[in-house]
Amino acid sequence: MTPATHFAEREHLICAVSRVIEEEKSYWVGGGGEPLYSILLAQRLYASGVQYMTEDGVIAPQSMMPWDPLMTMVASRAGYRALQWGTMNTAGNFAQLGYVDVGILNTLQVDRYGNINSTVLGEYEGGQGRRFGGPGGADTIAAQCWRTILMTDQQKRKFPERVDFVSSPGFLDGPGAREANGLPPGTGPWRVFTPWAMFGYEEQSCELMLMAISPFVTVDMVLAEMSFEPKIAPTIETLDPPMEEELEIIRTQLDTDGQTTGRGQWVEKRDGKYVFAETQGRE
Amino acid sequence: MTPATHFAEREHLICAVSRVIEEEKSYWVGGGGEPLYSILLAQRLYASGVQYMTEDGVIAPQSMMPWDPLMTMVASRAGYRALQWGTMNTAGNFAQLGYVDVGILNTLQVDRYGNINSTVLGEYEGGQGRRFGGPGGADTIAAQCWRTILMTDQQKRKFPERVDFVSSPGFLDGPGAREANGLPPGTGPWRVFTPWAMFGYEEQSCELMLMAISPFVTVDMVLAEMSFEPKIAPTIETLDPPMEEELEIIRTQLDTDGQTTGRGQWVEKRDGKYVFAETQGRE
Amino acid sequence: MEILAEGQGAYLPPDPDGFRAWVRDNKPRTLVPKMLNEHEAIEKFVSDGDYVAYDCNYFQRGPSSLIREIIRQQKKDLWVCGKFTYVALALLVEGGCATRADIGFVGFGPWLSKAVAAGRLQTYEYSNVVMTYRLQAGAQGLPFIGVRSFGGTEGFPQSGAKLVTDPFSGKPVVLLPALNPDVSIIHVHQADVYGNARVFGTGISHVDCALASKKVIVSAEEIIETDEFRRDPARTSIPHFTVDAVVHAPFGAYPGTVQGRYASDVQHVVECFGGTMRGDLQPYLEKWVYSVDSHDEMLEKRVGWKKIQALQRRETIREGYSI
Amino acid sequence: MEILAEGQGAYLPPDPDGFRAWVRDNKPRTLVPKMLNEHEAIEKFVSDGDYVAYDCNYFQRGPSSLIREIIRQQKKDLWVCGKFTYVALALLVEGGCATRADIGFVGFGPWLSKAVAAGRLQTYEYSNVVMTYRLQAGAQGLPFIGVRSFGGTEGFPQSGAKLVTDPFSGKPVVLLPALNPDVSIIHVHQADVYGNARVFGTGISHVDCALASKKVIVSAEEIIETDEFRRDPARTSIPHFTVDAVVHAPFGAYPGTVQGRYASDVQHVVECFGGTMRGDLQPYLEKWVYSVDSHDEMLEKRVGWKKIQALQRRETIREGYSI
Repeated sequence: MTPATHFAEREHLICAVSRVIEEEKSYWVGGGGEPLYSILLAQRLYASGVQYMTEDGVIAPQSMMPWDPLMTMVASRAGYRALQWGTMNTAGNFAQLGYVDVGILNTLQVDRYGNINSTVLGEYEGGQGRRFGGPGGADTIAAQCWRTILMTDQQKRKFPERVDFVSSPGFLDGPGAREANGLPPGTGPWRVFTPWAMFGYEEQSCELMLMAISPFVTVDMVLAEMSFEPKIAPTIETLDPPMEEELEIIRTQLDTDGQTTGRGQWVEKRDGKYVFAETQGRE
Repeated sequence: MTPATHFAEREHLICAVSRVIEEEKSYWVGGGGEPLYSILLAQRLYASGVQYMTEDGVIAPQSMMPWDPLMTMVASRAGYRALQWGTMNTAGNFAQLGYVDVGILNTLQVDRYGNINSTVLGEYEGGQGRRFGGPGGADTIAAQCWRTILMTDQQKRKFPERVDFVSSPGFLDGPGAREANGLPPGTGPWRVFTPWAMFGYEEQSCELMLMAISPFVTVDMVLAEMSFEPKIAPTIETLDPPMEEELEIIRTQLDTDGQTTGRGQWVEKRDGKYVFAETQGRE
Repeated sequence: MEILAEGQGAYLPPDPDGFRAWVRDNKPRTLVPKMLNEHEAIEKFVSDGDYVAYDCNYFQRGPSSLIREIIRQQKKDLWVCGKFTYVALALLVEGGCATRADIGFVGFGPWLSKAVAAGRLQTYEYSNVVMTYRLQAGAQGLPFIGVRSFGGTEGFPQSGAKLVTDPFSGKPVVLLPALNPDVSIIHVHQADVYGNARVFGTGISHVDCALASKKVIVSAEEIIETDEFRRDPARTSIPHFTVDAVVHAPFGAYPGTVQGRYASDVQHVVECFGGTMRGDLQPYLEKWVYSVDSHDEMLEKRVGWKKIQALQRRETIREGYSI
Repeated sequence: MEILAEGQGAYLPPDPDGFRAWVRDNKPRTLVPKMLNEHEAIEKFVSDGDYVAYDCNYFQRGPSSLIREIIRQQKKDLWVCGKFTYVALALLVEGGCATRADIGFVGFGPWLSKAVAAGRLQTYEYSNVVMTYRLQAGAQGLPFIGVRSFGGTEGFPQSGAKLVTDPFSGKPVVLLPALNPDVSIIHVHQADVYGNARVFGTGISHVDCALASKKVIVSAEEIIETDEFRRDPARTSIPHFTVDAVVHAPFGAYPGTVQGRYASDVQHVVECFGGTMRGDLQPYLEKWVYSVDSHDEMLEKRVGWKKIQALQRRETIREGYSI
């Protein structure tokens, strides 16, 4: 495969997540956007047999491409040639039974313990915060899938010390808190991906840990875009840039008009280095 | 319709029950035998639109006639042209929601409070009693249908003061006991039919009450075949004998070889009175 | 079975006995014709103050024509089951109909922040599956059901859930109160005049909605013979006796899609979604709801035959969406 | 949430966390071929001491060939989920395989009284729906589920149920322990080699059995292509990842019926049922189980082509039993 020389940081994000998707694991993904694009990309390049389900009880579909931004859940092209169709409780039950290995989610905010906010920025009480749509399926995904992968932007306000509202559980207050609140043991946050970095969690403390950065940023740049200091892995890896073959699929099949991936900054290879681009957008 | 002059007492039983079946009520019946024959007979003569369900989640079938004794539940002829097919929990849920007005059941024993035994004759503890198959669906029917109709034989051992084992609930120990044990209020035993008599329950005491007798027995004969003295209604009605039109249906469509209805005693009209017959069996 | 923690949010109290009594007294068991037009159905079966559930949403096989009719009739003080919904709640709030919502997922945007800040909308916090579990318990006639999620979230204190000690294992487990909405509205592919109904493809909680609700309005793309149901009884999603009204509503999910029948209207979706993001839905409501008398008039005057044909043409998949 | 009363019967303790760990470690998520013959499937996936569930029964779309194979392999000390069953438990007890049963409904007769009196069979008392509710809870990964029946019976003290105070209403309600069998065996109309399976018509608890059980063996009248499932995903009863072994077993429910495929063998049913009523099933087991090596040999030597044809001929209804 050929490393790309001009791409959106959100394209890079999708590519990075697609490479940690494993054929032999099962996934629960949202009905559209980056989490879905990541697994669809993985299916096409890295894990052709990988199976995913969506919140409306679509089990292992062969979605019809190209993807249409309005082709969300409960739509024929999204559920096409699935192995089974059910309802939301079909999905919920499989996750609760332990059949779903990995959930992939977007989030508004994520904190030191991997807690997820999709409800409010600012104060919930009093009603003066900026309200969002609520956890949706994320609470179940975050509670019951064995692992969760979060996707978000690398911005200070997205990484607060404590999220403004725990809509869906990370490690809550730390070790043991999930189990004390009735959640199944052995589950929890696994990775957080941003366009700039990949985080994991330190096993003992359950705290967010920087593991890798993108080739167009430094560790300091990443840390500057967080409101707390995460743990740092002994070795910080550098993520591969997107490959041309990946971008081709994203641009022709997944996000054909760039509605999702076109936003944010673009990156280019200049003088042998990946740097933020002067030209934004697809050629 | 023409009153019959020679019939089995069990045929009479089925006819008597069929006449209390109401078109606008819903029923849960066992998959074969007298309870089912009663509603099938009612469908053909008295309540053509009446709908019933069976334990395997068959909702409102148009069963294919003639009935075959092996055509029990989970068989194509029994579930033919139903409005819905589900599972046992489909049936259980509808009953638990209050959608099923009347359950019709056979029982091994019934006592003063309408409790039902289908588990053991004799002592349960120690394992020396004579064991039967257990409640099956009867526990749910007896607990959750608004009313239940029991069918049994008029025999002393079938009407003990207290059943040897409460497999399915009647009024348990009397007023309030069902509710105290988590059963829905406003439900409970409604009628007991034997070939000889029809019983109801006295509302205040929840005790079995003799309401009507068959034209070929006396009240004393009925009481002699009970191990306890039931309440007696102020007026004891006499049940109509079977009609020829009813017997025709039973014999040609429901129990064609007399396997169920042929047992027991036969009755004939002699000198203007219904008496036990000298000739047993169909001509 | 110790209660370890409990939410303080208001919730429709589970009352399985009351629900049973309602069913006993109000639901005919036999095949009774129930065809009404959308106006009659909403007028008769949606009351001010009702707890309302709908399945899917305004863009995805939802009862969109009935939602518009609720707004047109200016129903008041509705409490909305906000599972897997999106702009429908926005429309109901901005139309002055909804004042409370149990939130699984609802469309966000300035309309929501403004409505909450102004006290026009009171929210209680759950999640989508937590809400569909509550409906399942309601559809089984149970007072509650357990769930292995939701504990430890900050939605929990704003809900009706309780964290208790499982009396079998001694471990903590969350209990959810069953939900029996006053009314649910469900859009289906096919129904007969008695209310037997079929949904093809996936859904969110349509069967449980019908079983759990005191009043049920079904809108259907097609009205078919009862005998059609008898030919394939496993395909009956909702049995007649749970249903109170059947509305024949071709394109009833418009501007949303109905799988195997028609695609969603992208232009309309953008217009509607844009209103929620601008926090100004009145022009949308004026154009699509208030200024037309009915769904049929809206289709004729605002959508037109050409677009209807185009939406049907765009939906090209049939597998799994018929018998 | 006070415990008002609790049964004293032994029961398989609910362990949702243990079940999840089993699923994590033992159930492949991808399409893995799982075809085994009946001997291999039972040898590999039924162990002495297992809690065994089957759906339907020996006369009604049950996994009759697999039940006979369990007896042929002389599995020991099985604990049987006795919901909606009949002679199958009798055969398993008289074959020396089953020593415990949770009773919903089982075939009665002298064999049962004798086995209980002699201590060869220990029974615990439930009802059919109470057992299918227990399986539903197991199939949802929950530790328990409520039910509005069973309280006040004399089965209750012989069970694992508890009567508790509903923390929402303050009223008493029965809680049932979830049931996650070690193994379930299910006979279906169609399966693919990976375990995706379809049952047509009604059933008792086949889907919940598959989801609730640690090990699942499916026997199928027909093996079909996976793409057939993809053409009508709503018809998939059981998804592949819950299944451990697929056995191709035409006439696998014999002597019982499979709806839309073949009728039950009346003569055989009478012979088998007669054995239970006489309390002597050894001649039956000798003829139909021990003296043949396999289901195929039984069909060939004991049933014969002429009868097989006749049983197919007698089943004339097709509506609802195919796609």
